[in-house]
Amino acid sequence: PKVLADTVPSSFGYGRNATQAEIDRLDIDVRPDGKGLPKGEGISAKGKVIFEEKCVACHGAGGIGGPNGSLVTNKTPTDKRREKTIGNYWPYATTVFDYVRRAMPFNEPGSLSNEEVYHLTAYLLNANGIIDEKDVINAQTLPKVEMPAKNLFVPDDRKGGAEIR
Amino acid sequence: PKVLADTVPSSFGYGRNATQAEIDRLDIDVRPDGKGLPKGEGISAKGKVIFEEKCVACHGAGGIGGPNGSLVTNKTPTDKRREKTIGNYWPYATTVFDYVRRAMPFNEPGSLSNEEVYHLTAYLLNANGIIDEKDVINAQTLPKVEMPAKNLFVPDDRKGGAEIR
Amino acid sequence: AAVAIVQTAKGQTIQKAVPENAIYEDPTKKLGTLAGEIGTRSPFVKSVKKPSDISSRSPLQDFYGIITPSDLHFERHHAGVPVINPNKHELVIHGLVEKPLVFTLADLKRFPSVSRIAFIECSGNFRGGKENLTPQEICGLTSQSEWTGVKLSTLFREVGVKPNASWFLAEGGDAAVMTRSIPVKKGWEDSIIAYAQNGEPIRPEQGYPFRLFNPGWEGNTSVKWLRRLELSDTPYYTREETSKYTEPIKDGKFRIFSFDIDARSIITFPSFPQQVEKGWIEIRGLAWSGRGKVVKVEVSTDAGKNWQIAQLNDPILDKAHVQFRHLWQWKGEETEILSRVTDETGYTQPTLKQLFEARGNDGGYHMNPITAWQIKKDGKVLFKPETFK
Amino acid sequence: AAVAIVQTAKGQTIQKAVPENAIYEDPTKKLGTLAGEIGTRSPFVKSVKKPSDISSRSPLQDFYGIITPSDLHFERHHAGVPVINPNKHELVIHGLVEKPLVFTLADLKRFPSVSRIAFIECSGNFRGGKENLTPQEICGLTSQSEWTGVKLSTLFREVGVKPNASWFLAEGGDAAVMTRSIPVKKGWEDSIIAYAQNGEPIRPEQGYPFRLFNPGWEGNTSVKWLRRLELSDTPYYTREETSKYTEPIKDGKFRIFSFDIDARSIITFPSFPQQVEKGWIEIRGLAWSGRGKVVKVEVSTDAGKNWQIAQLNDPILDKAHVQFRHLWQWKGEETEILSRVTDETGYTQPTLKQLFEARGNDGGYHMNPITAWQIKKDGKVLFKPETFK
Ligand code: HEC
Ligand code: HEC
Ligand SMILES: [Ca+2]
Ligand SMILES: [Ca+2]
Ligand SMILES: [Ca+2]
Ligand SMILES: [Ca+2]
Ligand SMILES: [Ca+2]
Ligand SMILES: [Ca+2]
Ligand SMILES: [Co+2]
Ligand SMILES: [Co+2]
Repeated sequence: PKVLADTVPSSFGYGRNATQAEIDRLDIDVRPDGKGLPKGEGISAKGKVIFEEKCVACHGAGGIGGPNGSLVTNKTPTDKRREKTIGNYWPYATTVFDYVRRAMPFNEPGSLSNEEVYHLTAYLLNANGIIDEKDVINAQTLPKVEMPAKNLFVPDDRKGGAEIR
Repeated sequence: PKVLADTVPSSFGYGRNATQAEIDRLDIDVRPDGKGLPKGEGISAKGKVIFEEKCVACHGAGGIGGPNGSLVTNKTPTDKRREKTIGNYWPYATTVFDYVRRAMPFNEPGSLSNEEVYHLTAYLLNANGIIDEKDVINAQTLPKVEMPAKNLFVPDDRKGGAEIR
Repeated sequence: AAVAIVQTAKGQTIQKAVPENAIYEDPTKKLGTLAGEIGTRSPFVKSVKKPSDISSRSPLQDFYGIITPSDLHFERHHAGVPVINPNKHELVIHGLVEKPLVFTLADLKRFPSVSRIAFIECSGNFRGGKENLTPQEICGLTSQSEWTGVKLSTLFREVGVKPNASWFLAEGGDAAVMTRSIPVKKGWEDSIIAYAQNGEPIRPEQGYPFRLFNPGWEGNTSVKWLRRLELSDTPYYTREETSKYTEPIKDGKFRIFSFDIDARSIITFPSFPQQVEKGWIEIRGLAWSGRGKVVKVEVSTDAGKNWQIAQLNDPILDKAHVQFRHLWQWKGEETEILSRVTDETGYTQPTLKQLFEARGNDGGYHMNPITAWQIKKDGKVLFKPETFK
Repeated sequence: AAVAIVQTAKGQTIQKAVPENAIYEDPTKKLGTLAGEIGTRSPFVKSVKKPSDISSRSPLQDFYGIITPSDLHFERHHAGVPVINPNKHELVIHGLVEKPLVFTLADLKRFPSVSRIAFIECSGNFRGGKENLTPQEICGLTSQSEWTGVKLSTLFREVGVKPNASWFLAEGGDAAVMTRSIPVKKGWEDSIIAYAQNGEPIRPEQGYPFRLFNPGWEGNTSVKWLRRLELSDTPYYTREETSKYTEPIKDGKFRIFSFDIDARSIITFPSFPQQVEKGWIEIRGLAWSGRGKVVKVEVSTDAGKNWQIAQLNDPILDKAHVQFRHLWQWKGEETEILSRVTDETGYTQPTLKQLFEARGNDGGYHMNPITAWQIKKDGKVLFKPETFK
């Protein structure tokens, strides 16, 4: 009997088209350039109130020293190894919004409104000494916030081979 | 640093010596030449009694037609495919002793005495028309019983390659 | 099933119990179960073996890849699965040896070890005769694991097998005290005393704490719950190698000591009771040979008129299930799809008709023919029963 | 545990309940449990993962071969294991693509599939500092499975990834809605959307119903419970790739997007808390590299002065755990035993000291140094903690 060969198709046609509405429902990420930030805005003072209600038990008073890690850089460090925080380790401010909205509070993830997340972001940036108390955080201002840790990171230079990196 | 090579030992020395007593406790097999047969003997009449008490529920009256298969060749076969039994399919009589002792009765395996197994073996051989009613079955006589199926079997002649066997 | 409420070691974490109907609503808004000691299986996964009184068949149609999940490995035993205390179970090797020895499980593990991924198939692994059969029902008495143990040759050296030893009896510690006679040659070649399966101790159904494993040979020879090996100069003609595991060939004769598993393949997707849709279908299946490596699998999508070479997924191992795959564009026509394997000895899986021509048509053990699936116009897939006798 | 009383389908079989202390007396005299739908694990086997609040470590010292039993696969998650209904869970691919598409689990399974045996290791997989550590505690955040799924490149073609797409965001459907940015190049190379593990559907702890799998890369990038891929021309700098999974190197700098798992090996036997006896010991362990195949493992039994080539057990697969073995005759001297692997790029596993020289000694992710076991005169085996900072 002869041997034949089927060709591999350029498209299989499985799956269905994604509508813009269903993409929008899932597309909650925020990029450093601000793409993905929703409408709304926040200020530190309001963020502080929310933080004290919903976050302080796990992250400590003023965001320092809670059982689940500090979020705010301790200005009077003890001699133990300095904790990595938003103030000294996060390269982009947009990540604060993105992460808090998707994952916090740990025991009630996804429960915060966009407005609440803006307030909390403003609070955490202010508590870390990055923005002023009065600064309004929104889709325009957040990507412009310059983070202290912006230039801390370098791309991976390991590449296999004999050299140890 | 240099590369060395350990040699593989001729003996690792793990395990312990088996004593003859512990080998004897486990060594229950019986070979076609009679090696392994214990002392004792049996006759068909006594085997029949034991069979009717301990075996008949599973293997049928007279060893024919029970829910777990016939042991005795049906001399008045119906037109359905002939069952394989001790009388028409087993090449060595020693296997009857060996198997019944190790595995039967199914719900109480290992419960029969050597004497009982000799009786049952005599019974099954007689019921299959292979030995006479009065024949005594023991370590000397059992290996000498000629089975109808003795020359039924041929060694495997398959050996891979293109030919279908 | 309601979500389990789990607390951390420090008692920190709080998962509220939720009403049954809310469970799957939005997992992104509910803290999940914290890390545990033993992983779980999704309650949505319902794959099980198909038990009879004497065996239990692996759901081949549900498998992915070449590893059989250990708890879905087929079962075949002659007096059930014994409960064995590994601290009371030993292996005795005696008979035609210089030095009869007893090994505990711990002893066996100290010897140089070896692992190999290989199948075990029961030589009685064929069912046919009707259209509504699944791969599990047709040939679910084959499974594959990564087996780890000590080579039997290592133990042969340790006890000093005598030159006149040509066979050995392998005996299990189950209620059938199962026995098979094995040529000593196999033991020198590649038999293993296996104590592990897919990374963990062998499962009770597969011979815990250890079993004989004869790669490529009919499963019954790989005696489970092994307790004794006796070296001998003759086979024992046990019940399992005379009354059972012998098969009719022509001229009223029967084959005895037929060990090798003939090469075989089966399409597991699509298969009954699945239903296919028009368009591209990846035909998938398993192929294996007890005589070595699979070298080729061919697939026909036109009832055997034309054959195409299927893709084999690495790794392609000796005496092991291999996955094959073949892309096919189904346009809605009624047809039959089949696969056939060729192994490294040059043996090509025959049709049932060819097997009958060679052996007579009484069936029996070692029936590993080509099996076909009928594709109906509406996409229904049915087994193609072939008539004999 | 009392032996279960089981009856056959036909109600034939009778297993009498026996008093607890009689259970293991003589399994040859008691009919065993009949064939079932799901296999069991011996009650004498007690191997478990070691959970913390955030992870659960595989008991490497208990493993045989290269397959990790699926329920002992390590766990690492950031908001627990979600309960996902596969009928409500879909994968959306959008962003810089010609045609945004949504795939159900059934859709994904229709595409051409691929299986590969490969490890996943968490880049945070190193603990040291004290003598009484087991392999599980030192580096139990690595496990290996046979993963089956669809190549991401197949889906990339299906949606039409645009030429300017250089990264994609992978997002999970767990309560952390976990995200990582991955170079599109990896997706074209060898990423898989995996829906099966060791022959069965992926376990909930490993991402049921499907996950991203990036062979050879730090585990966190292989996003579980995958729900969305967004193609982009920039990375997203998510929390998991900035605040976490970045590590200090010299000059106050930190590495970001450090994906490859450096080659590593560990001796799993003998290891703490085992005790060895004088005589022949088969030293056993696992070796792997995220950059390709293992080409060599060396073992030293004299604290690193001399090295010998260890045996590698087939199959030796790309980006996969490989078993190594080395026979050693221990005469009772106090010593240290170590292993080091070399991969196909020529990278040889360094000492902790060498790593510190190269990176500074702040520790962090991607610490895959040589680890040594001390053998004491009485046969006790202790981890050798190395001092830093
Ligand atoms: C019940 C405990 C709990 C509560 C309440 C909580 N968090 Fe957290 N938070 C955690 C845990 C645990 C983590 C680490 C999660 C992980 O495993 O990745 C975390 C991580 C974070 C991080 C990232 C820290 C870093 O350095 O990477 C931020 C930011 C954060 N939380 C903000 C908040 C805010 C804002 C709130 C309140 C709205 C909040 N958290 C409430 C437990 C909590
Ligand atoms: C409770 C049911 C039961 C009882 C009682 C029983 N048997 Fe069996 N017997 C079986 C089963 C089931 C098998 C097949 C076992 C297997 O799976 O291999 C069998 C197989 C046999 C065979 C092998 C048949 C063959 O063709 O291979 C012999 C011989 C036998 N029994 C003899 C006996 C004798 C003698 C007794 C009484 C002392 C006995 N049996 C009592 C169920 C029973
Ligand atoms: Ca987006
Ligand atoms: Ca922190
Ligand atoms: Ca004997
Ligand atoms: Ca019969
Ligand atoms: Ca089995
Ligand atoms: Ca994992
Ligand atoms: Co056979
Ligand atoms: Co990294």
